[in-house]
Order: sequence, then structure tokens, then C-alpha cells
Amino acid sequence: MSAYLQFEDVSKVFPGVKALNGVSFEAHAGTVHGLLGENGAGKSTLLKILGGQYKPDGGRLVVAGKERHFTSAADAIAAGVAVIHQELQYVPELTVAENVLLGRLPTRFGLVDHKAAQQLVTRRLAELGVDLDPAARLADLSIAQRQMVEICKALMQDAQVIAFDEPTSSLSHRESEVLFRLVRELRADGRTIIYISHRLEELYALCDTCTIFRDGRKIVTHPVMADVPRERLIADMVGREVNDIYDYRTRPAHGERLSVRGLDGAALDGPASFSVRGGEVLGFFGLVGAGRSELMRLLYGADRRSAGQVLLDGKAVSASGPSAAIAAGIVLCPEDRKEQGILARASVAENINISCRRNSLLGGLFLRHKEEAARADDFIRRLRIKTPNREQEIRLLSGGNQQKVILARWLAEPDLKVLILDEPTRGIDVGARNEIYRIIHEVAERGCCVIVISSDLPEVLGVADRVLVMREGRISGELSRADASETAVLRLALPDAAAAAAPPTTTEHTPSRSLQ
Amino acid sequence: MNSLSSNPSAAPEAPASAPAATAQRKHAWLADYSMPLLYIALFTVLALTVENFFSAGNVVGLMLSVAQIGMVACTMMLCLASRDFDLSVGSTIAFSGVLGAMLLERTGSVTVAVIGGLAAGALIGAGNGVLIAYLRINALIATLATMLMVRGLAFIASQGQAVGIANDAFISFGDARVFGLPLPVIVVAVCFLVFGVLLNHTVFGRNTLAVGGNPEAARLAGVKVERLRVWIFLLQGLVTAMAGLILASRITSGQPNAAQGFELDVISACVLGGVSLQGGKARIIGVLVGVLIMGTVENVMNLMNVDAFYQYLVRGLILLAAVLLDQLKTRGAGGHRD
Amino acid sequence: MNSLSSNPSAAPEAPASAPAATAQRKHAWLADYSMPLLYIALFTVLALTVENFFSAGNVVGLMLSVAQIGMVACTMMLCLASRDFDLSVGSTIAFSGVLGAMLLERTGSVTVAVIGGLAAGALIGAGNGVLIAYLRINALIATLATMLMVRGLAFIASQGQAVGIANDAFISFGDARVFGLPLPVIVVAVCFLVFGVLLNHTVFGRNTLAVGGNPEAARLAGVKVERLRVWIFLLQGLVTAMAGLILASRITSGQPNAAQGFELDVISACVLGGVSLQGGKARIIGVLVGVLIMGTVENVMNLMNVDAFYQYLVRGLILLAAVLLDQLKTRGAGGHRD
Amino acid sequence: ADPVKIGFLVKQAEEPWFQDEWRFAEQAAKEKGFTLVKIGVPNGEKMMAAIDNLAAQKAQGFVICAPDVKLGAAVERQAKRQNLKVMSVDDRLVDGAGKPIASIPHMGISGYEIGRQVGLGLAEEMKARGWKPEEVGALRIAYDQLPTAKERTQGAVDALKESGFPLANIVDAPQSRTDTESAFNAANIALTKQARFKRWVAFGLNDEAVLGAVRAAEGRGLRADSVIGIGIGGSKTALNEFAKPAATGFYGTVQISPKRHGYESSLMMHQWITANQAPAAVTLTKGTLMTRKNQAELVKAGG
Ligand SMILES: Nc1ncnc2c1ncn2[C@@H]1O[C@H](COP(=O)(O)OP(=O)(O)OP(=O)(O)O)[C@@H](O)[C@H]1O
Ligand SMILES: Nc1ncnc2c1ncn2[C@@H]1O[C@H](COP(=O)(O)OP(=O)(O)OP(=O)(O)O)[C@@H](O)[C@H]1O
Ligand SMILES: O[C@@H]1[C@@H](O)[C@@H](O)CO[C@H]1O
Ligand SMILES: [Mg+2]
Ligand SMILES: [Mg+2]
Repeated sequence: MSAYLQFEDVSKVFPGVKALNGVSFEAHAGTVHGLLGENGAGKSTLLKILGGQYKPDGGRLVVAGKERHFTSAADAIAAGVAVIHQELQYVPELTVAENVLLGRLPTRFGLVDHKAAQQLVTRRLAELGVDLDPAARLADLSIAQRQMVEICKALMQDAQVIAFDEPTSSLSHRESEVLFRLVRELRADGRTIIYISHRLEELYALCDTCTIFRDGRKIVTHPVMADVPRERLIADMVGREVNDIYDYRTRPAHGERLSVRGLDGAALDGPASFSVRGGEVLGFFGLVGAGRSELMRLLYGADRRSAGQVLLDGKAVSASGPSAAIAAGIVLCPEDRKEQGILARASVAENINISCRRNSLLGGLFLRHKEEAARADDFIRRLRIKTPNREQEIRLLSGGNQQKVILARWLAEPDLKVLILDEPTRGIDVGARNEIYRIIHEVAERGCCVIVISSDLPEVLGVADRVLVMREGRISGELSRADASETAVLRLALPDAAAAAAPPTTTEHTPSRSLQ
Repeated sequence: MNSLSSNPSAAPEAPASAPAATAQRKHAWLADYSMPLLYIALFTVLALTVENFFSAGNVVGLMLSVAQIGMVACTMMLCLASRDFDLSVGSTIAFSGVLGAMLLERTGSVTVAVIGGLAAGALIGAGNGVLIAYLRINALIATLATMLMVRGLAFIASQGQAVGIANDAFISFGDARVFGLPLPVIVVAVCFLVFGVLLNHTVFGRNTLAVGGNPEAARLAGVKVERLRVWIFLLQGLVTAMAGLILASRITSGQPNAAQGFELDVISACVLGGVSLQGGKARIIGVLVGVLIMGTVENVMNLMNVDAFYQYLVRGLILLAAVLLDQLKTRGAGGHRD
Repeated sequence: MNSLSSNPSAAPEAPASAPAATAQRKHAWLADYSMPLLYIALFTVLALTVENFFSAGNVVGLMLSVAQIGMVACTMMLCLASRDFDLSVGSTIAFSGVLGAMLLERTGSVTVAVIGGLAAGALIGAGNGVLIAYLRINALIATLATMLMVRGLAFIASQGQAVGIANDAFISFGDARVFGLPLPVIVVAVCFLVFGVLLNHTVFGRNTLAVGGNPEAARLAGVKVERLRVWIFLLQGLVTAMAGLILASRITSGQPNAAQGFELDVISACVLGGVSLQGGKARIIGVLVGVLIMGTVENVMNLMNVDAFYQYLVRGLILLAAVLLDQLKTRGAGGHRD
Repeated sequence: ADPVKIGFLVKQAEEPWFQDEWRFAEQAAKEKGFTLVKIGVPNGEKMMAAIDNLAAQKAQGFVICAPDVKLGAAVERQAKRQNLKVMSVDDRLVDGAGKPIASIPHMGISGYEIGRQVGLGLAEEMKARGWKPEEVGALRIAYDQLPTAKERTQGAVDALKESGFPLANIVDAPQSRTDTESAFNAANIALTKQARFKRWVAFGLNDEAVLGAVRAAEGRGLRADSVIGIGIGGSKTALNEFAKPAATGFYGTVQISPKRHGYESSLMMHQWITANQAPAAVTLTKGTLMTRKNQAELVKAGG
């Protein structure tokens, strides 16, 4: 079987960064080809070249035996290439149907046939097994649902080559399952599929072949992925050994520090209460839309509370807004990096220093530039943030590295008492994840409370001392680390009916603790 | 320019429960129609309280007074929806009027005058489009520059003098009545219809919104963003030139001084009608109401003999009241987070 | 937390090869300074070719001619950087001047006049801020409304007539020279200095940029977005009022008609200087150059006796040329993602 | 000695009136061999800059029609500081208290007087047509934001009043800008409001304003026989109306002569600079009522 898609010696240089350095590999029809590599290794850049968004500085791209020089996304689409980019690209004010059919709305007598569009999308969504209202505006959907829209948009093109860039990073369990099924169907249909992810389980579950990148170079292609032990993959990717990724150690527990009492707000289904002890890592699990992010935003003062109180070390924390929470030592690392996290056009250093600088101002107003620079450099080094320098605009960093910068922003808080991480490792490579888990433990060891929200069940189980589960806007149960098995947690997370019927699981992926 | 749709996760999940969905629909409906309802309420109150307001003569006069603004607001809406901006419309009105009058004077042919005026407008618009889409010049600066240059051309061409129009066929454009309505009013009504359909029921309109909502997404989906932009500006120029010709026919001369500050009126009417300066959001009915509110306020103030100096105050207050009312309604309707 | 770095292999990323890094620095530098360099080049050419341009008298006159615009551009920069917009500055200039002149007339006290004028400006600004930040009225509409209302107040207060100023102490504000430079020029220089420091070296400035770049992210990072917005507008009002008072002292009267269209000039100067209307980007040196270019073009056209009608053309062309040149340079300098 | 250079600053460079003034000043410059520097000064700030600019160009004096007459003190100061001779044209400069500034010679015509001429013209034509004043409405297209505009229309109102026209029949139509369309809209509303009048006279700041009123009246079926509009300026706008085959409601315009203003004022300034012969403190010119009948000869005379 000859390769349907070939990259030959492809290079791409950005100012100060060699994003791709002579990369060659090929992908065959009817296979899923995984791409792995650290954050900033160049994976997304490769897909952007494939999708016609970037022109390569050197090398050839061959699709179906023909050399291609795409000058726009339209060219790539015309050549039967569909790319689902890492940064979601949707139009918030348009409907699901319009987004899905963007660029190819059906017309009748020159007018858009809204009815046909709606029907077409409804039908395709049903075929794909995706539960979405075609008339809903994208702005009204959750991130996971928007991600599904993006996927549907690409699938709608009936392309021969379909490339996914970290599609599951904002999907939870249920949608991921849908996606996996789709990918398998596409493979069975003889399409050529490129699949990028940092989640080894899903790569093992989906990919036939895989290629590993590091620093813009191809390290190796494994023709049969299943044969390669994961230690080997990790070592190839990171360039070092990573043993126990979660690195869990037991810690002495302190008394209760954070107490959340009867917190309620628009998006919750009744008041929620819980508490966290000093030095404790509390995991929050739930399906998408379970209300975890909402609860944390209420705690943080980001949304208006209708009832309830937050006590830290026995003292009530003002609900006047995030600034009050931060002043009290509570910080939140939000789940939506692009919309709520980064200041896209500001530098890496600025993004790190924005909050903590208030503690080291000169005369309460003036910045200490040297100190800020040093702090930024320090975090760039410690978190291995891949950037040419601290002055680089953060939007030019790879997705995973942006996430690290936001983490650094909060780790830089000198008087941290409560660290809330909402999906902290979304899009982060294995090596860096390991690093983040170590940080979580260290912060806890200093006596802080750490709350980790994650839709990645193994992750919750791996880092937390205790797990709270949410379902449909309320806390549905609590499990100690010892009791928190995957089935136990899922039982609490799934709606009652579904739980009774079939506890769908991650079981299909190798249980994640095997990473240890 | 405040943070309009900056909060994506703010809104409810789609498969919301049935009653919630109905409530949401209802709210959406309210949000959609709060402006027209508001205007109807305003109109009724005025009809009952202000003498002479609700007379055929006055209502037609009111519509005539917003005819030019209304036409141009239709295309300005597209322009703003695609996240652009056009300051050159006032100058284009003046220039096309002057040019049309001059061509009429020279050739005596209405066709030549109309085609010449329209072509000039389309050219100016396309020029704006090329500057903005292909040369990537900031829309504010680009159209400010054309605004200056086109005004200059209007002065130069006419030597600063009004160009008289004597041709009756041409004058009747602005004068003629169909079903009792002056032609300009009919033209503006047709414009609202055509551009409403264009916005909501054509690929062109939907792509315009997409480009404004997220240009990158549109480009990645294969929309030819640059070409679309040029078309939008070209249309804008064309319609503006038409407004300029109609104005010239109404005042039986092409005046190089005409329509100064017009651009701000048009943009304000659009924004008042809910078009977002951040792009991606536009509603033709909103624009219509925005235009009508602006015209009605002026009309009523003059009917009520409000002192010229106090008119400034009243106009400002009404603007604030209109958006605030609209604001409250939408806020009540659907909790947004921030 | 230093054990974090305990991992031996956690060495810093090898930064890209040295020449590449230098090239990047150079590009960044070019992008930073292309505008000032451009201006210096322009100035030199003019000094060599235009008679009387490079004389102390003319250069001082030029600086004086942009004094008002310069002051207000400083705060407008902050306003735009935070993704807002202020159309009310022209009216505020007029109103503060009229008010100052009236207070002077009534009380004879310069202190009362100055404090009164400044307080009015601050109040207007704060009002804008509250409307926009707390009542969430679109900045264009909100400041358009204040623009109208404040202009109305200026007319009402003065009954439409200029208010004469006879007080010599007050007049000397606009007249006095320090080190050979007129006071207004010194004031505008101080403004650029102060607001440059404010933008680049204070939390206030950084937070302003953050709010403009991504309001939601800024809020979650602890920035008190609403309060900051109000402060920005308050400052804007204050500085504008100061400009209004200085103008009144220079022209020895408070004129209710003053500074019409001023807002567009100021915003254009800022945008010309690279301030993004999308917020989050501003550079004080850019604004300075933007202001200087606008003033210089006018100055030179008058020195060269360019015909009034052709001045429109030239001004438009220069605007385009300036952004195009700047554009080309930054484009040459490298990768933007879109 | 330095070559003679004279500035000519006008408040609205785009207005035909000032274009003409400049044109005639240019003619004087050519005849006398001096350089004329023309600068538009739409507001006080620009005016100050323009005077600085003149000094930088080593001009010796300037003629000015300032954007506001109350800028007089500022003009005087600035001219003194820059050591420039100054005289005013069209609008007479006053100090803060409203008194004419003696040290600045003036050539022009009072806006109020022009307005009176308009009012008298209207009254005479009404009489000639045999209209009863109580049955006639008078449309004042108002732009009171502009002091000259207010002065002019006030003059017309006063003259009408003196001729026995009832004050109650004068209807204000405030325009929002000074262009024809705004005048049209304003007039339209006023006509609605006072539909009881079947005959109208109309006046305003300039020809454009009156033209708007005339067109609005036509829209309501009021034509030449029931409308008398008299503008100010004698501009092309007015001539265009007179050129139409049939008479319109645009009955006349008070023509003022840009020729004398432009030509003579710059000659005076030249004389002042070269021969140190100061102009007379005040030179007043007069307006002439121009109608369809006399327009041809007036145009010829005006050049
Ligand atoms: N437009 C750009 N300008 C400058 N640098 C860029 C640009 N795009 C990407 N880069 C850099 O190129 C490198 C590769 O980025 P890329 O996004 O391809 O990484 P990735 O492998 O997808 O990482 P991740 O797993 O974090 O998504 C990174 O160092 C990134 O900072
Ligand atoms: N402004 C709002 N008004 C009403 N409901 C809302 C609002 N914002 C969010 N919701 C709903 O609240 C629920 C909780 O959503 P949330 O994002 O907190 O879930 P989550 O558990 O954090 O899941 P994930 O973040 O993985 O999507 C969802 O059903 C969401 O649709
Ligand atoms: O402003 C007017 C101008 O329009 C012209 O009529 C001459 O006099 C001035 O006062
Ligand atoms: Mg990536
Ligand atoms: Mg969440």
C-alpha cells in the first residue's frame, strides 16, 4: 500500500524558533497515525502546513501522489484535507448548523436554504451520534460541545485526509467515546487519519502507527504502535525517563482551612458545601457540565452568588470578586485558556507577573522590572516553557506552553493558601504533567489547600487525597483516596439511569495507573 | 467597545430541560424584538401626546428625513458586522452628488449621470476594501484618508460651488410619489428589505457575519475573506452613491459641502440598533429602529419647539435611555455572567 | 519551591541559534522604532526642502499647534488600550473652557476657575466611566451621548456666545514661556512623560493593557476591571479639561463651539501611532509620532501655501503613506500568525 | 527689504464666499507683486497656529475673518507678539466684553445689517404681492449655535417686525447642521406644525438654508406663488435657482461682494506694510438684493 500522505523534509522557521526541522514521514490510507511530542515540539505547526494555513519554508507535501502547495485553507479543503485545529475556530454568534456548514451553506435560488441546512446537519449529527441542537448558537454551548461542532465541521467535508489536533483535550469521557467511535469508522472507511494527543491511553487505543517529535525534529516512526512500550514512547518524547507520573506521596494532614458553606448560584442546582484541609489535595470529578467550574467560579467570586459563604482559616472571604479572593490567598487557574486565561498579545513575562506583582511594587504603583524579569525567567526554566525569550507574545507559544505560563502566574503568588486548578493539564505533555503534579504536591506540602478539577479520571485518582464527585449541578458524593476506584467515581458521576444501565468506562484504554 | 461576547462559557448547555428551553426561546425572542417593541411604544406615546406628530404629512416627512441615513445604514451594518468601519460615507454622498450633477450638466443624460455617480461610489468603496483587506491598513485610518480625499475631490471638481441641476427627469427621482410615498422613502424601504434578505438569507450575509465573528475561523473554513471585504465596501460605496444622487435630486444641486458628520450619524444608528463594533452581530430590524429613533427624536424636538441648545441635551439623554432600556431587558432576559 | 528545579535534566531550552535571536531582536527593535525613525526621516527631509520649516519659531509653533491634541491623545491612548472609546473629548474641551471663563468672570479667581474646570472634566469623565463600566452601555453610544449633552451644556451655559477672558494671570498660562518654550508645550511634554511612565512602569498601565487585551482574563487575574475603567475615563476627562482651560487661556475666551471634530483627530493620531482599536496594544512614542505627523503635515501645507481643497487630498495621502510604510516594515520584520 | 508677504485667514475655507475672497485677494497680490498666504482657520486653535505659521514664513501682516468675533483679543495679542499687522474682514472683531477692537482696522458688513436687508426684502415683496401679513408664516431656519447666523436671522426678524409683520407668525426651524438637507428636514417639520399658513416667507443663515426651506415647501405643494425665500450670499446655489426656466420659491438673495472684501482689504494691508499707511478704522460695504430680474447685471458687475 503506498502512502496517501507524505511529508518530505518539511521545515518551518518562526522568528527565534525553528518549529520544524526537516521532518519526513508518511501516513497510509485506512490507518490512524498518531503524532506525539512535548509541548512545542512542532506538531500543530505541521498540521497548519497540512491545512494550508502556513507555507513551509522548505520540503514537500504530497497528497494522493500529487505534490501540493497550498496557499490557503480553501486549497487544502479542495484537495480533500480537513484539519481540526488545536485552537478552536468557530463563530460564536452563529448557530451550530451555520458553523458546521461554514463556507458551504446549501442554497436555493441563490438564497440560503435554512431548512435544508438544518435538516442536513441534524441528519449528520444523528449519523455521527452527536447530541447537539443545530439551532443553538455556539456562544451558548460548553467548550466540549464547541469542540464537537469543530469535529463535525471537518467531518462534513468528506475529506480523505483528516487531522485531529488534541481533539479530546476539552472533551470529557462521554464525548471522547463518541469521537473514538467516529475515528474508527473513518479508518474503516479507508481515510487517512492523523491524530495528535498527549494522552497515551487514547493513542494506544486508536493509533496503528505513530511518529514522535522533539524540538521540531522527527525522532522516530513506529510502524506498529501497539508493540512499543510506553516507557519507550515517553523517553523518546521527553528525552528522559519518567517513572511514576503522578509521583504521589502521603502528606501529613492539617486541620480544616477552607470551608465552603451553602454556596449557590445561577448554574448550580442547589447549595453546595465542602471543606478542604491544609495540605490536602482535593479532586473534583464530574462529566462535562456537572457544575464543577461553576462552583469554583462562585468560590472565587467570579460569578455572583445567590447564597453561601466561604471561610478561609475561619475568616469569611469577601465575595466582591476575584481580586478579593486573590488577596485572601485563593487563586483559580481557569479551564478555558484562550478566553479566560491568557492575555494573548502580552508577553510571557507579563502573563506571569500580572497578579503577583502587586506585592513588590515600588511605592504601591511602580513596577520592579528586574525582579519581574527574573521571576519570569525562573518559571520559564522551572516549568520548561518553550519560548525564545520572556518577551515573546504568549499567543505565539504552543498550546501546552501557554497553559504552563498561566500555571506559573499562580504559582508565583507568594502567599498562596488555596490553589484551584480547573483542568490544569489540558493539552500538557507527559513530562510537563509530571512536573505539574510535583508542584501540586509541593504546594500541598507547604500546608496549602489544592483543588484539582479534571475530566481525566486517572488524573483525579492519581493526584487527589480525596475525591468529590459532581453530577448535574450538585455534589453527588465523596470518596477517600482508598475508596476512589474508577467504577465508584463513575457511578457517582453518571446520571442515575445511565449508571444503572451500563457503566461506560475508560476500561477500553488500559487503566491509567499502569503509567506508574 | 466593551467586552461584549467575551464570555463563552457563560450560557446554558444546549440540551437544557424543556421549560428552560421555552423560557430561553422567549427570552431570545424578547431580546430580538425588544428594540422594535420599544420603538412602537415610543411612537404610540408620541402619537398620543405630541400635536401634529401622527399626521400623514409628518410621518412621511420623518421617513424622508431618515432616507439617506437609512440607505447607508443598511450597508454600514454589513461593514460593521464584518468588524470593519467606514468613515468615508459622508464624503462619498457629497462627491457622487457633485459628480452626478456635473455629468448631467455636461451630457444632459440622466443615465450617464446616474451610472457615473454610482460607478464613482463603487470605485471609492472598492478602493477602501482593497486598502483594508489586501494592504491591511487599519479601517479607521484607511477610510479617514478616503474621507478626506473624496471630500477634496468633491471640492476640486465643483470648485467649491454647488452644481445646479435643471433636468426634470432627474429631479423627479427625489420628488415623485408612488402610492403617496416619496420615491426616496420607497427606495430606503427596498434597501432594508434587500439587505435584510442579504444578511439573513444569503451566503454572502452569513459569511459576512462569520468574518466579523471570527475571521480566522472563516478563512479556515474556506471563505475568501479578502474578496468578501472588498465586496462589502464596494456595496457600501454603491449604496452611498445612490443616496448621494437621490439627495442631489432632492435639493436640485450637487453640493460639495453636503453630509459632513454623516458617518457618525450612520454608525450611531447602527450601534443603537444593536450592531456590535466588535463584529459578528447585526440585525436589520435593529438598524431600522436605530435609524427611526434618531429621526424621531429630532422630529419631535422640533415639533415641540425645544430650544436648539437643549436639543443637544435631550438627544444625549434619549440615546442613553434607549440603550439602557434595551440593556435592562436583555439583562433581565438571560443571566449573563459578567 | 526551589526544589522544583531539582531535576537535573531540566536545563533551560536551548534558545534558538544565536544569529536567529539577534535577527529577531533587530526586528523587534525595528517594529518598535520604525515610527519614530520614519518621523525623523520625514522631519529631516522637510527641514532640508521646505523653506522656513526648520526655524525655532516654526518648530515651536508646530509644537504649540499640537499641544491640545497631544495632551488628550495621552489619555485617549489609555482609553483605546483598554478597548474603549471616547467621543466626548471635543465637547469637554469646549465646556471646561466656557466654564473656566465664566467662573473667572464671576469670581475673578484663577484658582476657582481652574479647579472648577478640572472638576467638571473629571466629573464628565467619571460619568462616562460609570455608564460604560457599570451600566455596560456601549462606549460609542455612551460617549456620543455625553458628547451631545456636554456640548449642549456649553451652549446653554454661555448662551451660545464666547465668554471673554480679561484676567492676565489666567491668560499668561497659555502665553508664558519657560526656557523659550511656551507653557502649553511644556505641559504636553510632561503629559507624554507622565503617561509614558504610567503606561509602561505602573500596575495601572499594565492592567489597562490587560483589560484591553482580554477583559475576562484580566478580571480573573484579579484586576478590578470596572474601577479601572472609571479611573481611565476620569483621567481622560481631567486631562481634557486641562487642555480646554489652556486653550481658553490661549485664545482668551471660552468658546462653546470649540474643538468640534476634535475627537476624531485625537483618535486618528493614536491609531496612526499604532494603538489598536481592538485594545491591548499601545505605545506612547507611537502616539507622540502620530500627533507630530498630523501637526507637521498641516504646518508644512500651510508653509507651502497648498490650496485648501488640495489639502484634503494631501492629508489623506499622507495618512495612507504613513501607515503603509509602517505596515511594510513590520511585515518585513516577520511572522504574524494570521 | 524683505519681499512683502500677506496672510489671508478665513474661517471656512470651503465656502464659496471665501474662495472668492481669496481669488480677488490673489488678484491684488498679482497686481502689486506680493505673496499671499491663504490659510483656513476653522477654530481658535487652528487660528493661533496659523498666525504662528505666518510669522515663521516671515509675513508682515494678515487679513482675517476669524471663526468667532470674540477671538479679537487673542488675535490682537498674537499679532502683537509676532509683530504682524492685522486687519479684519467680513466679521468685526470684538474684545471679551463685546466691544469692537479699535486697534484692528475692519472692512466688512454687519451680519445684522444684512439680515435686516433680507427682512426688508421679504416685507416689500409681500406687499407687492398683496399678501396680508397675518395670513403669512415666516420660516426662520435657525442655527443659533453660530453667533453670525443668529445675528443675521435676528436682523431679518427685527426688520419684519418693524414692517408690521406679526411676531407670532414667525416659526423657528432649527437645523442640526448648516447644510441644505438639515434645513429641508427642519423646514418640513415647521411646515407640518403650522399647516394653517398657506403662504410663507423664508430666511436663514445662507442660501443653502433657504434652498432647503424652498424644497420642503415644494414637497407640500407650495410653489413660487406662495413662497418667498431670500437667502444671503449670492452664491452659485442661488444662481442655480435663478437659472431654472420657471421661477421657484427662491425669490432672491442678498448679495455681498467678495470682490471688494478680498481685493480691497489686501490692498489696504499692502499699503500699510509698504507705505506704513494704516487703513481706515472701519470700511463698510453694502449688500444688494439680487433676484431673477437683476441677477444678470449684478453677476456681471460682481465679476
Ligand atoms: N506564529 C508563530 N510565531 C512564532 N513562534 C511560533 C508560531 N507558531 C508556533 N510557534 C512556535 O513553534 C514551536 C512549535 O509549536 P507547535 O504549536 O507546533 O507545538 P506543538 O507540538 O503543537 O505543542 P503543543 O503540544 O503544546 O500544542 C513552539 O515553540 C511555538 O512557540
Ligand atoms: N450563565 C449560566 N446560566 C445558566 N446555566 C449555566 C450558565 N453557565 C453555565 N451554566 C450551566 O451550568 C452547568 C455547569 O457547567 P460547568 O462548565 O461548570 O461544568 P463542569 O463540571 O465544570 O464541566 P466542564 O468544565 O468540563 O464543561 C452546565 O450545565 C452549564 O451549561
Ligand atoms: O460667515 C459669513 C460668510 O458666510 C460670508 O457670508 C461673509 O460673511 C461671513 O460672516
Ligand atoms: Mg499543538
Ligand atoms: Mg469545567
